[in-house]
Amino acid sequence: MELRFTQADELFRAEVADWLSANLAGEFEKIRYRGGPGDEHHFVEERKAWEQRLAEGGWTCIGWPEAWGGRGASIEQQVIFNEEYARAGGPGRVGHIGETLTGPTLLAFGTEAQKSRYLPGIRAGQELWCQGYSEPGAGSDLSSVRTRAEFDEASGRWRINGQKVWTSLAHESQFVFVLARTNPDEKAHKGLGFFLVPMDQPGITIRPIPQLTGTSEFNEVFFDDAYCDASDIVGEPGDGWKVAMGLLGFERGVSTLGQQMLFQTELDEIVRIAKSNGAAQDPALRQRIAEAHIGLRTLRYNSLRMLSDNADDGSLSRESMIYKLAWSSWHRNLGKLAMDVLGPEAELLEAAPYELSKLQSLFLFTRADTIYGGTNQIQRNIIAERALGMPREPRGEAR
Amino acid sequence: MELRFTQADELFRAEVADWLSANLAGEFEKIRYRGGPGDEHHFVEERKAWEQRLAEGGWTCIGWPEAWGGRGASIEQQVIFNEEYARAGGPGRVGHIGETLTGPTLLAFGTEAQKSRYLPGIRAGQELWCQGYSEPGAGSDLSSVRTRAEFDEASGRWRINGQKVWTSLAHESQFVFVLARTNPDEKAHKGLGFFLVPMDQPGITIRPIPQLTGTSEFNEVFFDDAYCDASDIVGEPGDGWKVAMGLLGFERGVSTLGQQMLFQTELDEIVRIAKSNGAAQDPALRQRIAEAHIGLRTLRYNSLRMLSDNADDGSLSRESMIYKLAWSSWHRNLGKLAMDVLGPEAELLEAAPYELSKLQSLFLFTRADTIYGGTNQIQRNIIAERALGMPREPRGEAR
Amino acid sequence: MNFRFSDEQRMIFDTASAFLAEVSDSAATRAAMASDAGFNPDVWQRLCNEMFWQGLLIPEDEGGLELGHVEMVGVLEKAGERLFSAPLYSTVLATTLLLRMPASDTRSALLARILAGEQVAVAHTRGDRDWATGGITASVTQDRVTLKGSSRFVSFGHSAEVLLICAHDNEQQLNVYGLEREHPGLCCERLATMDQTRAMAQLTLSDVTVEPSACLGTDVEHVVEDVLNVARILVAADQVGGAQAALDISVDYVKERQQFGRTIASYQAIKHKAADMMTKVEGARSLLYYAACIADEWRAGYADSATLAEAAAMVSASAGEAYFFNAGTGIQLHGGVGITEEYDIQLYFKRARATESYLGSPADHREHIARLLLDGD
Amino acid sequence: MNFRFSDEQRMIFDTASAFLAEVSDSAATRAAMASDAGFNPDVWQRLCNEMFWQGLLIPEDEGGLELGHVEMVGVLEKAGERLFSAPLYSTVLATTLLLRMPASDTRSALLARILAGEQVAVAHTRGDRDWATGGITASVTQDRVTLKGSSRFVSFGHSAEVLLICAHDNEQQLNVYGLEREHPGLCCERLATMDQTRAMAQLTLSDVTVEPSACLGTDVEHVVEDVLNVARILVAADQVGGAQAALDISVDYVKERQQFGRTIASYQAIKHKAADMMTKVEGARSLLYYAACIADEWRAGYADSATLAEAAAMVSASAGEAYFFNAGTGIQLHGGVGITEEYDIQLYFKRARATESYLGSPADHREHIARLLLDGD
Repeated sequence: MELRFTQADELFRAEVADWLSANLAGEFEKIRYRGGPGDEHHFVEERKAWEQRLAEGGWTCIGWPEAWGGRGASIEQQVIFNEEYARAGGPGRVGHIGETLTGPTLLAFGTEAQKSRYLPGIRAGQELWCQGYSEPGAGSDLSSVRTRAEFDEASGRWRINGQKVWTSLAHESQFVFVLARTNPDEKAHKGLGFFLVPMDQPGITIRPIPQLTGTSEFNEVFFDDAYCDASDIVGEPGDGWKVAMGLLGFERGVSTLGQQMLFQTELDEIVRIAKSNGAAQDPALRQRIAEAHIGLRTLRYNSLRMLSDNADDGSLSRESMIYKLAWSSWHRNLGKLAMDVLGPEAELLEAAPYELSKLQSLFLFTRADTIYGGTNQIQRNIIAERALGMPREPRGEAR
Repeated sequence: MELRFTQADELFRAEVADWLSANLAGEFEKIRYRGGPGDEHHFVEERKAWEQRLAEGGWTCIGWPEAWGGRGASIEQQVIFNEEYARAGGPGRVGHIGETLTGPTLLAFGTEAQKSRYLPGIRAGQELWCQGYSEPGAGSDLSSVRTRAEFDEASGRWRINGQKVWTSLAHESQFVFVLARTNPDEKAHKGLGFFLVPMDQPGITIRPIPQLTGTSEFNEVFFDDAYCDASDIVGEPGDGWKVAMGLLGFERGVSTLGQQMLFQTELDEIVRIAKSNGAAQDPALRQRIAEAHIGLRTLRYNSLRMLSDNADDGSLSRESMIYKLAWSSWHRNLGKLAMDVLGPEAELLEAAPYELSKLQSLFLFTRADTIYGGTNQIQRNIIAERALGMPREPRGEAR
Repeated sequence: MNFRFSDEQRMIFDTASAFLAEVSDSAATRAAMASDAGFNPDVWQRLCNEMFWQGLLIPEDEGGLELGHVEMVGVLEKAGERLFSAPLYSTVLATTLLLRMPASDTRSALLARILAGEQVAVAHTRGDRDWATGGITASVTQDRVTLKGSSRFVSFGHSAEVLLICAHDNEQQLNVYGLEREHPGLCCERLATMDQTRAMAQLTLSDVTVEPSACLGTDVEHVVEDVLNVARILVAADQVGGAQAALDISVDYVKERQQFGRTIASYQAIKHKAADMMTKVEGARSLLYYAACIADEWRAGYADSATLAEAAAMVSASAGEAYFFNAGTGIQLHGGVGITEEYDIQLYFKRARATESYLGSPADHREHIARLLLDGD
Repeated sequence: MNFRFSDEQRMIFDTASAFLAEVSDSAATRAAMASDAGFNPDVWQRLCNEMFWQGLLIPEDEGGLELGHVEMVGVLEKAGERLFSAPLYSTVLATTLLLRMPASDTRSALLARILAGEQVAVAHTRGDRDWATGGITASVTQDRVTLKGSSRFVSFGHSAEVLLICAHDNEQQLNVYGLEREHPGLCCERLATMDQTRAMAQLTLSDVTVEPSACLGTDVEHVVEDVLNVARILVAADQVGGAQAALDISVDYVKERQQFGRTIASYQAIKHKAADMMTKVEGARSLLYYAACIADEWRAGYADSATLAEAAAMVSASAGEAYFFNAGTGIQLHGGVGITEEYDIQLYFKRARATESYLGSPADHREHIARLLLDGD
């Protein structure tokens, strides 16, 4: 058990920091600290350009094997990259779904042809991806997929019909991965397929979802006779659930460290305000600010445990299972803390009619943190059932 | 909506206060403030004598009809009596189960013969009662009764076999009321009977349950061929559930006001210590002490709503349904607050080997408050199902 | 002792519910939010004509109904349930303040204008963390008074015909002055706020000169404090109503919603959250009715300022937290749709946050109680 | 960077688990509780002979194992899981203090006695709300030192062969003196405490006279502060272990228990409580391992006192609350039997309460963090 990084790792850190300092400047200065959760709709064009700059420098997909353009970076190096990226104020990545979800999925389950077709575009920051998982009314029940994929013998392609929801960056993406039912006679986890679908086609319609923030980070995506090639299914028809579950596993990774650096920026801002507006003298707020600090450090060392453990074997460790519940609850509390530190000022918008301040946006948007990606209730079920071996929830027995 | 009492009520208050001041003195001085929850095993003989003194003064069963020796006191008068009793430091009542449970049950469901046999003894403070509801392993599931009652043709009496648990004051009581299964072929709420059983017989064995406090307020009661007369069943065989549920309704009553006066005494003591040991300067403890104060006042006005509403009709109002959950959670928090106000001193016992201070006893015993009489989990079920109309919990569907 | 509404009171509240159901449904609320003034003037006029709530507290000899705070609180609770967006609270606050000023022709004239449906608002605070009175000063000379400064978070100050200005004079005494909105040098602007259902304004006074007769009361710091404690109770009524509605709409939603093959209302995690919400709101409601009784006792001279302040602090802490808890938990029970603009739960959530920090935070209110309990001899 | 135990460390902890399972089951704990000394001397001797935990932190050149705080914390975590009732923590605390004193023959002799299985305890506090060092004064003259005063909550002070006394001298400097238990004028009495698994003593010194050579270190206030921060981390290890055990035994219980025809482990209300317990303990554990690393860095001179203090405050707040939450919730999950003497969950509950207020409350620790964050320039 060792907290400090090796000298080689520290050299790597310096390299990352130098590159970022040289490149996240000039035209990119204005997108520093932008485009994070709740802010995804801002500076999209600039962030696409930035994605390509990153790619030119060899800083996309650094964890991928060198054969596919990555650096085969160690966990430590990936941690360092994410930390330095966040420390430098690196903007929210528009390519993160491709890099952290599609890529690892294809590396694990894809054919060589799929890898050759899709990995280079992701690696180059040229082809962006969005996800088609949740469906309206299904909420946290990922398996209740009603979107259908049928093999169209005439065209030799898959035809997809249905609707997905909570899709970020749908307008900006070239591709969407879609979980769809290939066998309409099978239910729940069975009879699903995992498809790679181009967005730019007549069969796909995108409708933004207006949110409580007045913005629309999320979209509904409608599939009305949308198509993808016969080869654009990952695995076989029926393998969809296995592929999707593998993909969910990739979500718990090194990006948590970068996320925490953003959280630290938010907490620092709250501390700064507290010191300037008198909230720092309020004993109840002092306790809560200290609690936020302790909580964030808890997340950090929890992640370090998680990453060190993951190096060991593939299974989810206990500290991984609690992570979503822990960070989302922490972040939601931070949003409330921000408001309480601001006091009456918390109500004042940046501008009429409804331009939120960064902290207001944090406050409102963090209410989504405990919902998307599995609500806190679902997370607790998962912890109880998988980590503690308690009985599964009965299905379909309500009265 | 009127907070203040009428002049007539205030005269009644003065009468109560005067009587208590004159009588709760001398030989009874030492039992003031004693015998409450967690302290039931202390001064039992003295408290029995006190019960009879109360009866002589006409201060037992004041809410009963005059025909049965009560005063037919109004809700307001009962509130006043309970408040003044608590204010005077009136000891925990050994007769409370007879007065508040057995009595009202017989008045509602009993035969004239049963009333004549049992009510006078309760009213006189001569015959004490305990309850036989919970069974080992059944917990909050009152209906899973395994104790059996068979009519013994030979003796013409009911023969009872089984085991009850969590029975307070079993050693001191002359009678126990017992929920037992009269029809072994029926399950859950069906086939139950409600019996009035004398304790002093060979078929009954009492075993105290040692608790975390080092004391034993609760007992197990074993029935091995215990008997009661043919006439000692309330209602018919099969009516047991109806009678028992009616009885549970009687528990939510004016005694809550007296209970709150005891709570106030506890809170006052905590405030006194905080002011003397520096805890009053601790901002976090200030918040919690204030919260305790607000919470207790909430209980008070909640009870006043409850009592005023109950005067209206017999059904349980919304504020009644939350009361158990609210007071037990509040009281449990008070126990922890007491310890935190004491700081390190909280650890020091009154005496070796294990004599707890009053506040330590509060701290430990309040952990039972959220369990007995329906755990907080059961209370939340009840609120959700009965007050909010949400679906009932599935039974017996675990895997 | 009787802690229950009379039949007459129940009737008032039923009528209130029916009226609000008609004029303040979701669409009406959203229309009011989107409007410049933050309310629908037609609805306000109907309220004044048909419901006469603006006259509820005003004595009969001034032309009002002379009802009590219990009735007022019950009406505001119903308004809170409906996210009612109108200058009702602001006008009641102004009325309460006016009624504590010495009787005068100016006062009677203002009360008459309120009864006629005009709006009056109160500017009493700079609007910083401690919500203390201040922000405006009065230079008083023999023949005129010059008012200077600014006040924030003036409820419906932008649409009020008359502003009651609390200002400290040369001797640090707090006085109250009545100003017409068009008074030269007075600027009333609506603030852009996160909660759009309770419009707030900023007042700026640059060398406003008024006659001494504009003064409605002098040296009234303690009176204003009492009135602000009544205000806290009025806000708590809104919070209790909102907390109830947040519970109700969330329970309705989860009863409809299916997941994993069951209505999600059948999950214990959901049921227990709902039970906790109900426990919070019923607790706050019990304190609210107590506080309303105390406000009536205070008005009648039976309860002192300290009792009023204690009641206000208790119910503000309790109702503020109950509302925020219920609205926040309500979003969680709604799941994904809870954060969409389409559903109303987020509107309750924003109103909960706004009211929770208005006139002091729950922690501030608890500290008030702590001072009473712990800082004596 | 590698935040994972080595195979060697895992082996140490597995051995610890096995040993503790043998010597510290429920019956052994209850026997220790009921004994005058609060522990079983035979078990202590076995521990010293077979496990050698008393020498774990002692440098090799003094005859110890020279392992780190990570190993020590891991062992204490296992001890906490088992409610281990023995002078382990007290001896480790004394060792840590001794190792920060200047090297001397006296020090080496004491370390040797510890290695041989003798107990040494530290008296550092009056034991009032703020847990500041103090309570004993030292009048220092050329040829002798007179110690006076008392110290409470001295862990296993009644059974220690040697007491390390922290005393302020005439110049308000804090010095450390080593005293034999039999020293005239020194009285060590066990305190009767609510938690009976971690025995505590009161020391009273009435004009105890010692040679100047009994002084192990002078002007060591800052050293003692550092050592107490290490102590907080050691206690947190016990708390994390206890919190884990409270979770484990409660989950085992609810899996067995049937109610309303189902195992109660199948109820979401129960499952979610258990999930919250796990979330608490895993969070505290993450901070614990960080703090253990920092203690090693501090020992090696890489981390300063402020970093150590911050780590100690964070993990104390977190582990203290996690243990209390888990033990309290564990009682609730046990239902009625949770409050009986028969089940162990109540023993964890009492130990949780005792450790939560030992060396500062969670609120105190948070205030320490708040000072770091908020009170700078």
